[in-house]
Amino acid sequence: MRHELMLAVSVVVLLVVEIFSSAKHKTNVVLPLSIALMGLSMLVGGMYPEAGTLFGGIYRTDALRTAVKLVLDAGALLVFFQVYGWIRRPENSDKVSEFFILVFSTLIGMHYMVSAGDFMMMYLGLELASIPLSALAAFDRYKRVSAEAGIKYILSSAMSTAFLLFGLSFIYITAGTLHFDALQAAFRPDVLTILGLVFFMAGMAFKISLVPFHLWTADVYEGAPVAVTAYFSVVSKGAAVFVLTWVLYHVFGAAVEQWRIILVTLAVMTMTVGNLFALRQQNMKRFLAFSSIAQAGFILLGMLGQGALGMASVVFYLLVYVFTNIAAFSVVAAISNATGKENIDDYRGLYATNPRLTLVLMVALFSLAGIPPVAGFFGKLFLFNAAASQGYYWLIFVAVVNATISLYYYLRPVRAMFIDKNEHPIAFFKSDAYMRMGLLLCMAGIFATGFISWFFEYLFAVS
Amino acid sequence: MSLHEILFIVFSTVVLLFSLMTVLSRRILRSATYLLLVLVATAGIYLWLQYEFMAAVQVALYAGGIVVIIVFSILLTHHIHHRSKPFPPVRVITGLGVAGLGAALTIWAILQHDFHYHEAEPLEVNAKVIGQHLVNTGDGGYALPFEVISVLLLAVLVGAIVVAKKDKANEQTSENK
Amino acid sequence: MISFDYTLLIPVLPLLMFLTLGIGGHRLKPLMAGLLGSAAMGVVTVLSYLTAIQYFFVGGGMGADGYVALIPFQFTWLAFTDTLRITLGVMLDPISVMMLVVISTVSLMVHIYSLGYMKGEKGFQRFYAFLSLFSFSMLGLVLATNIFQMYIFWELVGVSSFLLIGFYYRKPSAIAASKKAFIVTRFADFGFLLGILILSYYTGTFDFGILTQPETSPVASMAGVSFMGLSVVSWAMVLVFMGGAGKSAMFPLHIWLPDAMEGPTPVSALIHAATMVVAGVYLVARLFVVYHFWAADIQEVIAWVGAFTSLFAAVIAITQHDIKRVLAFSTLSQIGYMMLALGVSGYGGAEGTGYMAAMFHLFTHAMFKALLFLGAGSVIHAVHSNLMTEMGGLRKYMPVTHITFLIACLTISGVPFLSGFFSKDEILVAAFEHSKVLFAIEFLVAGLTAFYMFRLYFNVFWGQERHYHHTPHESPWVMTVPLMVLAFASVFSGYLPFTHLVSPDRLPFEVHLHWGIAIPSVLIGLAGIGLAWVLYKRPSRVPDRMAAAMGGFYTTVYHKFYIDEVYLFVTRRVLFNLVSRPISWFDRHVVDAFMNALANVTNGVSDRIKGLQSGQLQMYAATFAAGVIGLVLLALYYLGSA
Amino acid sequence: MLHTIPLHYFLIVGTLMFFIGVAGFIIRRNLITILMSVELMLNAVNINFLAVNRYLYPHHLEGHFFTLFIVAIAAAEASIAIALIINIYRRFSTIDVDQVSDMKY
Amino acid sequence: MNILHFLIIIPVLTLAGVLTSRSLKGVRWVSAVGMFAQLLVAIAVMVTYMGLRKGGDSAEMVLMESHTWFASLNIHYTIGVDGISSAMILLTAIVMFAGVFASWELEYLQKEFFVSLILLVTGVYGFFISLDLFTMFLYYELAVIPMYLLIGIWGTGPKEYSAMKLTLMLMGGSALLIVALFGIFYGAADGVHTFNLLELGQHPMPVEMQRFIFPFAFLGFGVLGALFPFHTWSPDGHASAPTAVSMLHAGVLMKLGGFGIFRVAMYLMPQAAQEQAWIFIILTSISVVYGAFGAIWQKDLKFINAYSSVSHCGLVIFGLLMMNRTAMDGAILQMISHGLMTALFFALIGMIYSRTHTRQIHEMGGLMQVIPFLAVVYMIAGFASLGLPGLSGFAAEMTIFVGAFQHGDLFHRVATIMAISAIVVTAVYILRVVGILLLGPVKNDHFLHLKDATWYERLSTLTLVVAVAGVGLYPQWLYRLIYDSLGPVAEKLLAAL
Repeated sequence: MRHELMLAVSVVVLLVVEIFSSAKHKTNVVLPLSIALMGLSMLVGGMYPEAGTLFGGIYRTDALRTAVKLVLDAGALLVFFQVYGWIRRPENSDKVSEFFILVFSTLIGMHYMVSAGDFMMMYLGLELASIPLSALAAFDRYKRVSAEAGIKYILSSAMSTAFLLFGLSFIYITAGTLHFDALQAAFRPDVLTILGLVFFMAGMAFKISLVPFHLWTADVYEGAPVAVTAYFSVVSKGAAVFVLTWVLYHVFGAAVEQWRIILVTLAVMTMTVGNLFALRQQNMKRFLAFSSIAQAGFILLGMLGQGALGMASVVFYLLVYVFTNIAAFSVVAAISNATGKENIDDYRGLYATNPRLTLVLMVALFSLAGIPPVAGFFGKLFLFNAAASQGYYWLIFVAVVNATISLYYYLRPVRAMFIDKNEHPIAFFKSDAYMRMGLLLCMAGIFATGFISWFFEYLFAVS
Repeated sequence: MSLHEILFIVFSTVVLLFSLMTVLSRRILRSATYLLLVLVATAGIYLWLQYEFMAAVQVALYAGGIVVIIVFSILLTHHIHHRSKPFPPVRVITGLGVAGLGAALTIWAILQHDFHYHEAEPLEVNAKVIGQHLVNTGDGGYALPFEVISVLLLAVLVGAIVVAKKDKANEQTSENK
Repeated sequence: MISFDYTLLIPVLPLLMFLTLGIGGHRLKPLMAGLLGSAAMGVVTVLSYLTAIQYFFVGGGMGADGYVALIPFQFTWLAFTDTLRITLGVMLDPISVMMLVVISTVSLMVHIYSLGYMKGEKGFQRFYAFLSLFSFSMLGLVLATNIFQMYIFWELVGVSSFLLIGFYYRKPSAIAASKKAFIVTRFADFGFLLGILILSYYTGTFDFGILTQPETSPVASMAGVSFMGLSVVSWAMVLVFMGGAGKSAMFPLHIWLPDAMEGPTPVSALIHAATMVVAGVYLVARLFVVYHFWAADIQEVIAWVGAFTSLFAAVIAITQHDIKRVLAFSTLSQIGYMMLALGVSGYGGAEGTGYMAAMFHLFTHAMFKALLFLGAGSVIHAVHSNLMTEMGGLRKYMPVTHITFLIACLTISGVPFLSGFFSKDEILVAAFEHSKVLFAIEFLVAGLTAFYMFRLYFNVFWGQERHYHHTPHESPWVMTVPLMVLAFASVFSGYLPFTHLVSPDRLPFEVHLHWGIAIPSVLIGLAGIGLAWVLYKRPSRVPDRMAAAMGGFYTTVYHKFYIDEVYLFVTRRVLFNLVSRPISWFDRHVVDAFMNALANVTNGVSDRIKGLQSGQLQMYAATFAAGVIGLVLLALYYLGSA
Repeated sequence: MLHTIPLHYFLIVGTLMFFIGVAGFIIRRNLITILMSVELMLNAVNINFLAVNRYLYPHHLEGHFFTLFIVAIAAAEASIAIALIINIYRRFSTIDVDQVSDMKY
Repeated sequence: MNILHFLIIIPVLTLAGVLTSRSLKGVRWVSAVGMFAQLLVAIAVMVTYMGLRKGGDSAEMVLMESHTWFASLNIHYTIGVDGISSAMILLTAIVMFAGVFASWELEYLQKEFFVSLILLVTGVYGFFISLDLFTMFLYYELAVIPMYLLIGIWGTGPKEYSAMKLTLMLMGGSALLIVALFGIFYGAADGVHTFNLLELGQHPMPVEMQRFIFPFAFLGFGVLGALFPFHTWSPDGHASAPTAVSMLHAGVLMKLGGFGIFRVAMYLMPQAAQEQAWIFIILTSISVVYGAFGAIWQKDLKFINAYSSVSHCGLVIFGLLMMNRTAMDGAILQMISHGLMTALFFALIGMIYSRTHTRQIHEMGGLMQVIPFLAVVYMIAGFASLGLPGLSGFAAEMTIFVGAFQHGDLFHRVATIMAISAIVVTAVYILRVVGILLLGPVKNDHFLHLKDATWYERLSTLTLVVAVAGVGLYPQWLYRLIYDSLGPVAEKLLAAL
């Protein structure tokens, strides 16, 4: 609980600062403050993880949940590192603290979602995590695309939530309660409850952007500011993934046969469709959007594993994914901030002018593609391992074929940067210190989380 | 047929009929009015179920709150006599098809289900009980969700400000784009 | 017991010389390199003669039961299994010792001769390096203790031949010829290798010693196994013979030999007349016991192939104008003789005459054919042309060449008391005893041989004197001395007591000159010479008219029965155009295109489904709802089936 | 008294209302109408929860409170959606959703 | 410290050295010294191995060492070698050493080139010493990216296309391998879940599982081994790759395929291997002949060599599929032999190309006159390729053929004869190239002024020539070395019959 409280305190602190600080150079105050607050929250919340329940069981915490929260916090923190160039622009000067307040609030929502002990808390967390996000998506409100992203997100999110609730209303029938523990004992698969379960899963699938519930993803990712997109793709998705996994394992265990076939179907569709769309994208953000859809399909493979193995693989992948995807988005953000260019073709010949950035992007893309020695390789293999432990060899085959296709498009930016010739490549520019710091952290994470087995072992132990 | 049954039939008929009209009316202000009727009729159903507090909330928050801001926004964005264009037939077919199929499937599932009604005497639901629940931090208490809602409302407030705030510098230029 | 340990030096010296000249040759003066190579070959020759004397005449090779196979040296080169092992070693038995003498003699002569013939040529050192390589390979081949060693050196010989034929590597025709020689023999070796593999599979050994024991050979154990109506021994042996036929240029694998004359003439003398081309004969002789006892049908085939080739080549030789080609076809014809002799030979005592005669003829043929080639080389050296039509009346200018050449012609024609007479007579005898038809063919060939040889002789040394750019003159002594040495050998090698030295069962036996056969054959030889005298001694139009009278037949023969064209058709049209090209096309346009198509289809699908992402919120919702319904149905289906 | 009307009826009413909302979401092109359709869907959920609560588990109030929170959140959601719609109107000068599709494919 | 660690440490140190070098000269020399040190280590590994064997160590693998990595997934970092791996390591070291000198005169982004190249080779070493399938696979995949960049950046011709094709097809292959990897992990008998090869060997999979997994493992490695019809990356990829990469790829990386089939697929799934061998025998014997015929029609030197590699590597897998010690021994000899000679070929092609700026054989001719050293070495390589005794190809091919002939049935016979017939076709295409390229008159006057090999080119090629001749002249020691290590696999295959 101290974790959430600390975040809430952060919101208050930011509000106070917003009220009392002068308009000039607000960024230089608020950004380091936010980073510090986030770091403090992680420290306070992450130290000595304990297990227990509060409020009659609707709030529960344990080492695994703490770990997941830390992963989410780390994602948010890394996003903070990349916003400097964007948030300090004149048009954003009047809403600097608002950005951080909204991020902190959504993070609180996700924490509650992760710590939920019943569906109501989960629902509240979910909404707290997604409603302010629509405001974040529309943050660049002077841009048409940003406004479009905001409205598309809020409306489709509302609809998906309606479906989720509609499903829950049927699940409620079986047990008369929405407490996870009580529900687990009472849950029996029959026609109505399975129907409810599917509706519920569809609602969650929307948040994780699984095909065919993914259609909002690309538009919103493209329209939203880069930092927000990074936040969407990693943190928001991560929380939903964890909750869905946990709920499926620990609440709907009795319907394992049914949700598995659904997961398999979703996995196949998600990987394939995500890849097919990613193939043809020109805009880096849209490209990464479809890539993240495909990645979600891989995560489903991990979910198919049972017990600690599945859970640990999924959370480990989320951890890896945080570093990897934010690294990629950071580079996109750096380039977008410096030049406003976001298309793959604009990146041609970039290695000649900005070698370090390109190397970071390359490593990140390889990690996404699952190429050793970076962490993505381990993450992906462990997901496959989880699926294999249940005998899903054909599914793994489909997945690895998709991974091969994905390599094709992940190599496209690499090719543009390293191989293609360009008369007028993007000129050299110097990223700000925050950005460099963030990229450094991402790189460290991408390499360390893979090679150092401690991360996975710890997650496995607490799962 | 008892009064109860008649009431139920009336309420549900109103709900369904005006729901349909909300969706199908081409005059948006009428839609909003129908929605209001639907919400009020829903409150009736809550009353029928003896959840008076919920009915009150429904009328106050939904009918009184949401519909009002919807109407405001309509007034902001439409001419009064605006009549929307006819719906594209493909979309109507898709919408009705999907919705019909979904409804049929769900109703079939509901009919499949064998409900075991609980014969116990229902709990008295009044403002006091509800208030006690809302501040209770123990088993069956809703203090935490209540707090979460407050954070949510704060966030929504900030979010709405972010979205609605008038830009000083860029407003003029970007609007003409 | 006499030690034969020094025989190891016989192949090793040329090898060292090859490495020395090959790696460091270009730093040496050309003459130095030549002398070095010749000196090494001289030592080898001495050692070979020493071996022969010790083996045959001092009694080093004579055991209780005739000559024995001695193995003074051997080591395991590659042991596939416990029994199947390739050893490299030196095996001395009558035929290998005899071959040592042949090879070292001819090789030495060629080495010396080339000092003059190749003087001033670019790549002189390279030439000697290749000669050494060839000598090494050939010596290794004949000394082989097992069939795989033989195969190894067989290949090396092929490569040396390739290198030497293509010595003038700037000349496209030389390149083509070398390629052709290598590929045709390689094709034959494919059969040889299969034969070896079949043989070794059934017998479990490569070793000649074990294979050729008439009583205990494991080949006997495979006699019962048959495949497609032919016993596997026959299969194996026919395949092995295919290898032999390739190297020995038997019909229909003979096509490379005439072209091989693109190489320098000394090379033709060494490789394509005296030594390498008889490797096939040597191979059959090596495995004679196996052929005779377990593959008699194949032995018959060998006889007929030999006979046919000898006739076929002789007929072609009559029409050729290039003197080296005439000699080449003559070689074919003579090797046909040897094959025939092996084919008709029996086993034991006088039955083994054919075998003995083949070896005998091999020996004498090496001498006189080398002489003929070197003589021809001498002429070419003087005239700078290969064509008879550009020669004539050379006897005045080149007396030594003329005389030695005449001796060789007489020898090959079987004029009595020269070496050719004896060896050919034995072959005819053996053929006569075996089959009258074969005898008749060979009898005819004897006449043809005399005719075309003297046609050549008269055309070159008599006939019409041509206009020469430079007045032809006799070759230097380094070239004429080898001619004289070989002439000496041609005359007298017939008196070697071959029946005492070589026989299939390695026991000496006695045969006497069969006058009933010798006299007619001498007569027909003389007739051939006479005809040539009449037609070619003086310039005359008669041959042309005769050729014209024959018409199509003459043209066909002149074009070597169009066999080359058939091959060309098969390789160029069928293999290249109908196999290789379609494969290449298939690879690019089907296999590879399939892989590319996978990518294109993926991209195509990607393009087709882009409409799903329409940007319209309602369609997103519709998809969402439809997706939910679909999943519900799926889950319910599984619920129902569970 | 309650059981004169079986629970099915409520659920069916809820379901029909929900899918009318779905149909509206798909068919309508006006952003505000779409928002109204969402409200219909949420309302349907509420009917379900309350009916089930009353019929099957009258001795506690989980469904009831869930409904309460749903209503609260729906209000928050609606308000921010309206803000966004007005924002759209400012950018696009229309709230026809068909026009609001700059991003596609 | 286990000497095997140096096989990874030295490349990593070299990598660091290259990255910190400031001058082009520094980059070159650090790479050269590093790879020379690596060659010494490889020799030391070989010597150590032979010493241990002589000392009576009869363990399946020697120099073993194991560290737990991911304990919960039972992933370990386990290393060890047997005769076959130490031979392959030596091969890699030789090819790489030659490769550094072959890329001495690179003109563009030298530092990045050497970094990628060394990264690539690190993966190869790791693959050969790994006994844990997971780390083995990790090292295997490590090669993918440097490969893409190496071809894409420093390649020639349609390099982007080729690089992409090669990368994707090889990734497709490893897609199959991943399935096999987990199939093996979860399929082992007695509920043992391990990636350790030796442990897996002791708990053989049930036959049904083997039947399912074997094709994945086999084809997965087969793609890398250029098995028909999955070979088409090879012509394009090799044609576009820069010299050293072609050398390393054709010389060593393609061998990973054969090695993997042997070490993983056949060792762990002997029953399935026996059952399904016939399918793959058909494919490989097609491969052998098909590649050879394909090479005849090509006009680009690298294409010729690529098709020739298809043929020769087909023979490797063919030999393995014959499943007796002799043939398998031959197959591994063939890997080494082909590795050396194809590296030599590619080195020469690169050197010729750098002079003539064309690889079309018809545009060249008479090179023997202008660059005799390179021409002679090319000829030697050609002879090795067509199986001339005394050079490595002969011993390898003959061993395969003798081994293959131990099968008496008609099917094996026909396949074997088909494979053997390739020696004739090989002669045709090799001599064709030699004839057009090296011999005959000089076709282009510009070529008359070409310079013959420089010292580093001589060093590069002679290293390989010596190795080719060494293997060819006395194959017995290598044969024995391999033979002794074949035992475990051969026995399993025999028992599976």
